[in-house]
Parts: sequence; C-alpha cells; structure tokens
Amino acid sequence: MAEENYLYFPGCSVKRDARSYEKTAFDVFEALKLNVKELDRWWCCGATFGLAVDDVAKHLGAVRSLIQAEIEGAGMKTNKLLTLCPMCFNVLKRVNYLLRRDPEKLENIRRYLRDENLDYNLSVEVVHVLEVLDRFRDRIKKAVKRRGDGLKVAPYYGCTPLRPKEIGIDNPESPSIMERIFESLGVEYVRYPFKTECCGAYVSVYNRKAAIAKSSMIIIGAFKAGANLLVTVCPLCHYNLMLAYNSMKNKPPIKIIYLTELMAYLMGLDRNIPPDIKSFLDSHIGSRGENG
Amino acid sequence: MLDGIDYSEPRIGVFVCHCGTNIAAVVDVKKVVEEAKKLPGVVHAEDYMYMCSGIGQQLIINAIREKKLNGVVVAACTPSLHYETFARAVESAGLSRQRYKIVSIREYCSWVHFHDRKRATEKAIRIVAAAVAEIRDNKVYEPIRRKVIKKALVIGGGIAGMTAALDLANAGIPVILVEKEPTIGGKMIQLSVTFPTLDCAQCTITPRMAEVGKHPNIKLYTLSEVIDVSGHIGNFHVKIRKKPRMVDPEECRLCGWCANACPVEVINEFTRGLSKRKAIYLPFPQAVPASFVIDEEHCTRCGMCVKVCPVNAINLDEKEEIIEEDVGAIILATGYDLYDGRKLPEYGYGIYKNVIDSLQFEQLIVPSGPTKGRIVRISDGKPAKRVVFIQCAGQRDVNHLPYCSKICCMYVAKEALMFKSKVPDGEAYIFYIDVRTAGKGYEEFYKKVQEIPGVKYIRGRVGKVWEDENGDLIVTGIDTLTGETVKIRADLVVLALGMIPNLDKRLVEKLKISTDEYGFAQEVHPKLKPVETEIGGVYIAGAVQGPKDISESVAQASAAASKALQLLTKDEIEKEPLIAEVDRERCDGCGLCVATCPYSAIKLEDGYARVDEIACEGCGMCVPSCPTGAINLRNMTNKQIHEIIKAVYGVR
Amino acid sequence: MDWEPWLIGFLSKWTAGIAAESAGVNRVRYSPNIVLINVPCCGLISPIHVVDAFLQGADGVYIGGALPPANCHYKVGNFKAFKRFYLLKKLMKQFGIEPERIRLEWFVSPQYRKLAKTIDDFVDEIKKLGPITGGVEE
Amino acid sequence: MVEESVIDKIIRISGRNPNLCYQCGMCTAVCPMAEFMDVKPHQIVRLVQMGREDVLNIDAVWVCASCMACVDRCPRDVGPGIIFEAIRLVSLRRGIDKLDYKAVEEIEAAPTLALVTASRKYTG
Ligand SMILES: Cc1cc2nc3c(=O)[nH]c(=O)nc-3n(C[C@H](O)[C@H](O)[C@H](O)COP(=O)(O)OP(=O)(O)OC[C@H]3O[C@@H](n4cnc5c(N)ncnc54)[C@H](O)[C@@H]3O)c2cc1C
Ligand SMILES: Cc1cc2nc3c(=O)[nH]c(=O)nc-3n(C[C@H](O)[C@H](O)[C@H](O)COP(=O)(O)OP(=O)(O)OC[C@H]3O[C@@H](n4cnc5c(N)ncnc54)[C@H](O)[C@@H]3O)c2cc1C
Ligand code: SF4
Ligand code: SF4
Ligand code: SF4
Ligand code: SF4
Ligand code: SF4
Ligand code: SF4
Ligand code: SF4
Ligand code: SF4
Repeated sequence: MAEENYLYFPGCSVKRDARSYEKTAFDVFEALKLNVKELDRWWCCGATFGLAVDDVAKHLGAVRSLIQAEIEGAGMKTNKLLTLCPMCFNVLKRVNYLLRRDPEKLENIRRYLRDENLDYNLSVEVVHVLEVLDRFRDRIKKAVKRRGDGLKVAPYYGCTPLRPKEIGIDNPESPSIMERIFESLGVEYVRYPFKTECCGAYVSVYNRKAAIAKSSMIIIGAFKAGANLLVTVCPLCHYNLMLAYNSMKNKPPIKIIYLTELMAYLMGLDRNIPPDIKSFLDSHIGSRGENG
Repeated sequence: MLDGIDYSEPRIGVFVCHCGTNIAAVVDVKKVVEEAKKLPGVVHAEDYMYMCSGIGQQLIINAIREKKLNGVVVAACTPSLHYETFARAVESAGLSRQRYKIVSIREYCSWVHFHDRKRATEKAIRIVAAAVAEIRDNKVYEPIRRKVIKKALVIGGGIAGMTAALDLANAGIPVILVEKEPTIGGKMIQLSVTFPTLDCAQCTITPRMAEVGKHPNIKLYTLSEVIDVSGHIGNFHVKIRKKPRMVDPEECRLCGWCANACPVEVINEFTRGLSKRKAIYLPFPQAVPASFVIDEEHCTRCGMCVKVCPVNAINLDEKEEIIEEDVGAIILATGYDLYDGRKLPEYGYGIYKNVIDSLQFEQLIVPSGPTKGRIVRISDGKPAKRVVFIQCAGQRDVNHLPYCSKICCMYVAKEALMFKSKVPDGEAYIFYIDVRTAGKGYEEFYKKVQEIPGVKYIRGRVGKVWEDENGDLIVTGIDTLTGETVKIRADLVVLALGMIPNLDKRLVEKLKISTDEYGFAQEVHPKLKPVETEIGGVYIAGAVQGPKDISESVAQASAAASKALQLLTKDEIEKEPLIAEVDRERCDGCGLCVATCPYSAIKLEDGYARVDEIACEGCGMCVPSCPTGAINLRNMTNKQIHEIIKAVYGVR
Repeated sequence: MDWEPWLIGFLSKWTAGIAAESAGVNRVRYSPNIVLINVPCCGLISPIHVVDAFLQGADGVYIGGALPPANCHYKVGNFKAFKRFYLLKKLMKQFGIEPERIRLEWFVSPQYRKLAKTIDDFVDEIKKLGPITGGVEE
Repeated sequence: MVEESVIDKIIRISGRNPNLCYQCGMCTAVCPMAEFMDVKPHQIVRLVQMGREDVLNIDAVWVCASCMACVDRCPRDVGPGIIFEAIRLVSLRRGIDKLDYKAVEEIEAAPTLALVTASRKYTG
C-alpha cells in the first residue's frame, strides 16, 4: 500500500463551517506530496459515539462510510481513512474498534446492512490528520519557507483526538504530537496546563455559560504562558473558543487558528489563509519573515 | 527390604471399616468382604466396627503376621485422616508402607450415595477392587537420600536479605550474600525515620550492615548478580557475575581525593537524583564494604583518580569475574522498586521539578541528605511551606497497579509528621481514598498525625497537578466528603508511589520459581507456606514477595532462614521414592520426556533418559509423553493403571 | 431399560481429590455411577489410558484437575492434560466413540459442589447417549 | 413480565457495573464540567449504586460533555461518563426532550457539528 495515499472523510462541519481548515490542509498535503482523495460518498458520522450497548443503529452512518472507504480504498491502494475533524475521527475509529472487538455487534450491524447487499471486512484504518503530519515531519521541515520568529504557539488538543485512550493518538494526559510538528515547523511553543482540557463541546448548546467558562480558561491559560497563537484542529473547539473569546471584555492579544492555517503560512501557501489571520501572522513575524 | 516378608506371590488382606454406622448404614459391608475375597491376590478379608481404634489396628497387625500378608488394603475413610495411622500399624508388623493403601468408601461413597444403598455397595466393591489391583504390583523401594551442602545463598542485601543471612550465619551456616549494588542496605538505608516508632532508619540498619560485613560466616559479593542456577534442593550450583569495583576495598582509606580529582559528574541514584556524584564515589558514608567504587558506565578512564590515590587502591583494568559456588538452600530477597511516576503525567512527575516521589521526600528529611535535612522546593531551593501528598498514586487502579501497596498510607503519615516537625508553620495536605493502618500501633500513629495542626487529610482524589506562571504547583482535586472541588497552591507535591517487585525475569527463570500476576515471587501457600516456593530449597523473604514494611520483611526473613535451617541442619534429605523411572530396554532416547518434565528432572545420558531422583517430584507428567512407554511412575505404572481400570470393570 | 452406566474418574489428588473428600464431609449427594481414582496429577493420565478404559467397558471417563492457570501442584500438569485431551477428543470419533464421553473439569479444592454437579451432569449425559455402540447405530 | 427497573435499565444499556465504584472521586476530580453540575459525577454513581431512580432528574448528566476523562481515569473502570449517557437515554426514550430549539436558534453561527451532536445528546 502506498504510504502517501489517503482517503478523506470530510464530515459536515469542515465542509460548512471550517472551509479554511480544509483548504489549507489540502494545500499542505499537496506540498508534502500526499495523495489525499475525498470519498465519493459519505454519511454523517453522527459526531458523537453512541455509548449505550443497545444503541447499534447510531453506528450505521459511520459503518456505511467505512464500507465506502473499503471499496474506494481497494482502487487507490490504501486502507487509510483520514479525517480533519477529530469528532469524526473519534466516532469512526471507535465504531471500527468496537466492531473489531465485538463480533456480536458486528453481526448485528451486518444484519442491518444485508438487505442493502453491503458488508464490512474491518480493513479500514481511521487516522487523524495529526498522525499523518507526524509521520511526514521530515517533509514538513523541508517544505517550510518562512521562519516563525515572533510566534509563540499554544497547542490545543481538546479531548476527542485523545480519548478514550483505546483509540487516542497520543498519551491523553500529556500528548506531544503537536509539539513535534511545531519543532519541524521551527516555531516556538509554550507549555500550559490546559492543552487537553475539554472546551465544553456540544454543551455550548445546552449550557452556554459552562462552555464559555471552559474555553475562556483555556485561552487565558495559553496567554498567561506567553502564547500569541492558540492552535486547534477541531471545528467545534474553534467555535467554542471563539465564542468565549468574543464574550471577553478584555480580549487578550492572542489569535485562535487552525493548525493547517499556520502550516500553510509557514510553507508560503497563502492563497487560502483568511485575510485576518494572514495579517495577524504577518504583523508578528515582522520584517525577517521571508526565508533567506 | 524388610525382613521376614515374602513378596514373590501377592498375599493381600482387605480390611473394611463400618465407621459405626457411617459406612455400614449405606454400604453392605459384609457383601464387600465377600466380594473382596474373590479378588485375585486376596487371601484374607474382614470387617470391623472402628478400624482406626486400637483393636482395629491390632486386627491388621495380627492378620499380617498370621496370614503372612504382603499387602494391605484398608477400605475406610480418606488418606488425609488415617493414612498414617494404618501405615504405622502396617510397619509395626514388619510390612513396608509401600505395600499398603487406604481407600475411602466413606467420603467417596457412603456419605454421598446414602440415597442408593444398592449401587453404593456396588461402587464400594469396585473401589476395593481397584485398590487391590494397584497394590498387587507395588514394589518396595529404598528411600532416596541425598547429601545436603550446608551452605546458603542469599540474593539481595536489603533488610530482608541481611536478616536472613545473619540468622543463618549465627546458626553456624556459611552464607554467600549477593548484592547487585556496590553496597548492602537496600531501600531502608535511604529512609529517614521509620513508622510507627520514628526511630532513625540509618541508626537501626547500619549496625546490621556492619555485622554482615565482618561476620566470619558471611561471604559478601557486592556489584554482583546470580547468572545461573542448576541442581536442586540440598545441592544447588550457582554462577555469580561480579562486576569490577576498580577500587580495592581492602586498601581504600576513604580519603576521597580520587573523587575530588575526578572530572565526571553524574546524578546520584542514592539520593534519587537530588544530588550529583563523581564517577568514583562512596555511595554513602556507612556503605558496606566501606570503599569507594568506580561507576564503570560513566568513567572515562582518564586516570586522574589513579594519580592522586595515596595507597594505589585503584585499578582501572580490573575485569569482571565469574564465581561458582555450591549451596544447599537459596533465599531470594531482592526487594522492591517504586512504580514509575512518569506513567502519571497528569501529576507532573518528571515534568515539574517540585513533583517528587516519596523516597525523594525521605531524602529531604534525612539530616545527612542532599539538603542537610532542609525541606525545600527542588526548583529554586526555597523553603517548602505547603506540601501536598497524593496517596494511591497509581495503586488500587486498574490502569496502573490494581493492588494496594500496603505501606504508603503509613509512610505518608510519617512523612507529614516529619515535615511538620521540621517546618512547624507548614501545611501538609494528604489526599487519600482510605487510610489503611493494619499493624500494631499503626492506627494510633495515624491518629497522632491527624492531631497535628496543619495536617489536613482530604478524602478524595487529585485530578491534575500543574505549574502556574509563578512556578508554583497548582493541585486540583475533589473532597468527596463535602462534594466540593479543591484547589491548592503547593511548594511540593509528593507522590506516594506503590511498590513493584524488583525481580528480573532471567533470575526467575534460572530459579524456576513462579511469580504472581504482578511479578512478585509466588509463595506456595499464602497462609501455610508463605516463605516457600514451589522449588524445594528456594525460599523468599521481604518485599519481593509482596508489599511489606520493615517489620514484616524482617519477620519473613527470619521465617525463611528457619525454613532453610530445617533443611541445612540435616546431613541428608530423604524423600518418598515414588518417582519416575526409565526402563532402559524400552527407552530409545527420543528425549520427549525431557522436554515435558516441569522440574527439569530428566536428562539424556548415553542415549537413554535418566531421572534425577532428587529433582523428580513424582507428578507423572512425563509418562504420557513417552512413545514407547519406557518411563513410568513407581507404584503407579501404566500397567497398574491398566489393572486398576480392569479391576473397576471386572466386577460383574 | 435396566442398563446402568459405570464411569471412571481420575482426580488429581491435590485439588479435585480434595474436592471429592469435601463433598463427602458435606454430604453432597451425587450419582454413584462413577468410580473415582486419585492420581498424583491429571497430567499422568494419557489418552491411552482413556482408550483402555473404553475398551474395558467404561461408559465415560471423567478427569478432574487443577483450575488453570496457577493452581496446579505441578505447575503445568493441568495445561498438559488439557492439550492432550483436546487432541484426543478429535480422535475419538475415529474410534466410533462420542467425544462427549470424556470430560475434563478444573477445580480449586473447595469446589466440591461443582464436582458433584459436574458428575451428575456427566452421568445424565452418558445415560442419554446410552451404551457405547462402536459407531454402529442399533 | 416484570418490568425492568430504571436502575437495571441504566446498568444494562451502559454495560457497566457501578457496584465496583469505591467512591474515590477521581471522576469528579478530572471532570471539566464538574463545577457546573448540581450533583457531582461520583455522587451520581453512588446514587445509581443505591438504586435511586431519581437520578433521572439530575441536571448534571446533561452538562456532561462525554469527554471521556472520567472513563479513562476511573481506577475501577466503572465508566461513569457511559453510565451518564445511559441515564440520558432512559430519559430520552421516555420522550423527555432536553433541547430547546429556541435556544439553539439564538446561537449565532453554531456549527453543524454542535447542532448534530446536540440533537443526538439532547433529543431522542
Ligand atoms: C518512601 C518509603 C518510606 C518507607 N518507610 C518505611 C517505614 O517508615 N517503616 C517501615 O517499616 N517500612 C518503610 N518502608 C518500606 C521499606 O522500605 C521496606 O519494607 C523494606 O525496605 C523492604 O526490604 P527488602 O530487603 O525486602 O527490600 P529492599 O530494601 O528493596 O532490598 C533489596 C536489595 O536487593 C538488591 N537486589 C535487587 N535485585 C538484585 C539482584 N538481582 N541481585 C542481587 N541483589 C539484588 C537491591 O539492590 C537491594 O539492596 C518505606 C518505603 C518507602 C518507599
Ligand atoms: C471472624 C474472623 C474471621 C477470620 N478470618 C480470617 C481469614 O479469612 N483469613 C485469615 O488469614 N485470618 C482470619 N482470621 C484471623 C485468624 O483467626 C487468626 O489470624 C489466627 O487464628 C491466629 O492464630 P493463633 O494461633 O495466633 O491464635 P488462636 O487461633 O487464637 O490460637 C491460640 C490457641 O491457644 C490456646 N490457648 C490460649 N491460652 C492458652 C493457655 N494459657 N494455655 C494453653 N493454651 C492456650 C487457645 O485455646 C487456642 O487454641 C479471622 C478471625 C476472625 C475473628
Ligand atoms: S478408620 Fe476411618 S472410617 Fe474407620 S472408624 Fe476410623 S474414622 Fe471411621
Ligand atoms: S583516593 Fe584512594 S584511598 Fe582515597 S578514597 Fe579514593 S580510592 Fe580510597
Ligand atoms: S578514571 Fe574514571 S573515575 Fe577516575 S578520575 Fe577518570 S573518570 Fe573519574
Ligand atoms: S497503603 Fe494506602 S496509599 Fe498505599 S495503596 Fe493502600 S490505600 Fe493506597
Ligand atoms: S514424574 Fe514429573 S518430575 Fe518426575 S521426571 Fe516425570 S515429569 Fe519430571
Ligand atoms: S520419552 Fe521415553 S523413549 Fe523418549 S527418552 Fe524419554 S523415556 Fe526414553
Ligand atoms: S472514578 Fe470510578 S471509582 Fe472513583 S468515584 Fe468515580 S466511578 Fe467511582
Ligand atoms: S465524560 Fe462527562 S462526567 Fe465524565 S469527565 Fe467528561 S464531562 Fe465529566
């Protein structure tokens, strides 16, 4: 299987609410010579994993997408299904994990799908963009065009890429995968205590105050540690963080952006970076920006 | 062979017991006697009301003499009850106990089949028939004897190992003590004071170390490890690898000039990284042997030390040595380690300097320690005023150590007390799930610590520890008794890490002992044989068997020494001769049995299998593995099993 | 039908043997149609003995050993027995004997009720199977 | 047929065993939402242990973000966060709907993700 080939599962939010995340990600993939192809068809993963043991039907959307990936993957010589959104990652990988470990559930699901002449052979590997970038750190190093002097980045993982630990991409209590990527990018990062703290997730819809409080704590923590950039990989975290930021009376001078926006900028791939972010980065990088 | 008994033809007597009505009310005893008389080889059968009574025994003795019996079957209760009773009776009549068998028609028959007299009787007859068939072919073997080497090996020189070594040495047994570090002392020498009496650990242990060092019966090998063990109970052959010390302990005057001259500085493991030492160093002032040592790994062989040593004690070319010894018994006392705190990154161990483990905190308390007994923040050396202790830091947690480490509740109480005695205006917060104080004086000790103002026990857990922008530690947790979250700004956070066994796999394999699911050495029986291992002659002591405090380690060490003494005071050991035996006529040397034996008791010699009489435990596992039927268990041979089956089904 | 099965059982004396003793002490009644023989370890009993038993007239063979993994007095005897009998069961059909006629049960010594229950179950099962026909349906 | 009790149902559909909980409080200590909960996670587990059907009235289970911190860290593998989902589901399956669509409408530019997840967690 070709190591550079990936199928891509976009999910609802990236397509609708985080366009620049997706676009800059693809710019970065191209620069790293990765062949990433969007699934011809995909189904909403449901965004949260149904936890109850009798809730099999909630996994159907995810299974359909996994089957689609299995079929398309054969033609493309890959079994890797990449996601940008960590919530999609979390659901798809957990469903995959569950089916692999629980033959009874698998049989149950198969019964649903039999009428449609579908079957799933458990061959797909669900991967998150962070894992892929980590794997190609050498290429990242070579692709960097701008020096990140003046930037101090706070990595923000949130929960979904890391928990539960059976499917997490790194140690849920002290992940370092983003830090490694920053090192390859040549930007300075800060240590602060809230990089895996929950942003409030969907609770923002139920108890807005709580979500704002959580996200504010993260922003302030990052700022106090000296960061001027707070980097996320999740559209929902991004939303909650922005919600909190916008509700602050004294807004700290820190910008909340997607990891791939920062990467694209440092790689000199400016075309899809939102103008406000571009000018923020420009102003911090100062005159020594262009690599000599 | 005993005199006066003719074994040429089977002459078996069967004795059926009524046990009052216990048997006779269900089993038709008379019928059993009648049927027994018809069995091949049986020349006598009778029944009696209470066979185990004096009269009953006399019946058997008389019958042996009068009827010239050469085999006895007693059909009564179980062997665990009366095997010995009748064995003695049989022997007093001059018959070997190997020609006697007791079978149960009570527990195995009348007591469980009281609902069906007819078939209970039929079954009793089959049971008797099987026993007769078995005994018919029993041979009389000489007991197996083997010389015992009156010398012991103790592995590990902590408090447990030293205690066992001294107990044995004082009883006159020469002891070889192997310690892998440059000095004996183990973990106890790193402690400050000890609960519940608060006596100084070093003052307690150093006289013992000195005694070990100069005891005429103890040969001490430091920087050494056991690399091979062969042989068996009473007669082990061990190989010991002794790493070079490169300083002659006989010559070294402890002047320390060498260390001053040495340019290489590394972290000091004795203080658990709280200080530095040179590549040539004295582990600590009371080390035994009292000598400097060169850290082979870090020494650059620059030769500076050699130049300054006034007595030429240093030899940089010293090589490792392999030493071989023969011993009769082995005591394993390799102790424990602490769980790796880095597996708890949520508490910041290995990330923030001021998050330390409990042994590091002990080092902060000891007056001779790296801070001279001052309790300070490791990051900046400022006095530590507020200390948070986290109990069960990984213990009782299925994600880390599922077991309770037993001593940490107590050492935290002690450390909090010591902290308060040194920093009277300090505050100690102790997060706990339960406080376990099962020991003499322990609950009282806990109560005493609770009484100290400024010591606060918080029933609950810490979720996370982090460092804020001022370099202070922030501890967030929950007080389950109030249901409120707590947030404490602390100078030091001490993790009460649990004990894990210090027992490497290779040593386990060489000793052929087993370990429990966590890697602690496995005792044979937790209640009745707590210091014995499955391997005869190998005993365990101290924390290598499971979490233990010092008193328990010492008690167990003395127990292990006493068990070893029971063995080593004998000139030879005798065991039942019921072991496997190879028929050379049939053995074709395929070696299948060799691989099957769990005790490595079989060797191939000149193309035949040979069973080591001492090592064989008589399990019989080798028997089915032999394709030619050459290997058999004495007095339970394949032929006998066949005869037993035949007898069971030969009854009508 | 007045046919009565007679089974033979080999018990490891350290575990199943003690369980049988406790069953007695506790007066736990079970079917008498089995003769129990104590052996040092169930690892001693080979498939040959089992086949022998069927040839001599056994209707079923019961083996009681130590509960894996850690209870075997001789470390691994129970595993050895398990492996051997797994293979034997596969071969049984070729002899024309139902594999269900052999049963291995694992014990720790206090499980005397289990011993009684498994023996009863086994005797019942053998009664259902009827006498050995050697593969020929009567 | 005897009807399954609320507590039995919670235990069954969670697939977890609350009786293993020894009330250490770790779930609460690591819960990011604990400060916004009326009843704390360890207390909810305790109430389930004691068979208290009124756990259905606890608001906290709706504040739980399913972040899985408690599930990962529980030393007895009780899976509190999973039990809370079961409590939610028992309510939802009884037709109790926690999502106030008005409130949702008010949230400007809530991403699809928030709405999809919320509709999963707060409606049947
Ligand atoms: C922080 C802390 C505080 C404590 N406070 C107290 C207290 O106040 N009171 C109390 O009663 N108990 C206390 N204890 C417990 C006490 O330390 C132990 O009970 C005791 O040290 C156990 O002794 P041991 O000889 O079994 O093991 P150890 O002390 O670990 O000794 C084992 C020895 O074997 C050596 N060794 C290891 N492997 C090999 C090998 N392969 N070959 C040769 N040698 C080897 C080691 O180097 C070591 O010298 C405390 C423990 C801790 C962690
Ligand atoms: C309810 C209960 C349950 C327990 N369960 C367990 C358990 O599950 N596991 C466990 O490990 N432990 C258990 N124990 C503890 C266990 O009973 C003890 O550890 C053990 O019995 C102690 O043995 P011993 O020989 O020291 O004392 P004892 O059993 O008390 O024996 C002392 C003997 O000395 C005799 N004696 C007393 N005075 C004199 C005298 N002046 N002269 C001559 N003889 C005298 C007594 O009659 C007695 O026979 C339990 C205890 C209790 C109370
Ligand atoms: S020998 Fe055993 S069965 Fe006979 S009377 Fe004595 S106790 Fe009872
Ligand atoms: S200089 Fe020589 S005598 Fe002095 S401490 Fe070093 S080795 Fe010993
Ligand atoms: S030879 Fe080794 S121990 Fe001696 S001074 Fe040099 S580095 Fe130090
Ligand atoms: S002794 Fe105390 S601190 Fe140690 S594991 Fe047991 S309960 Fe926890
Ligand atoms: S009887 Fe057991 S210990 Fe003895 S040789 Fe055979 S397998 Fe080994
Ligand atoms: S298995 Fe039998 S034939 Fe082979 S070596 Fe052992 S005793 Fe000899
Ligand atoms: S973390 Fe687990 S054991 Fe502890 S209180 Fe919560 S549910 Fe109970
Ligand atoms: S899953 Fe829910 S209860 Fe558990 S820690 Fe996360 S928010 Fe709290």
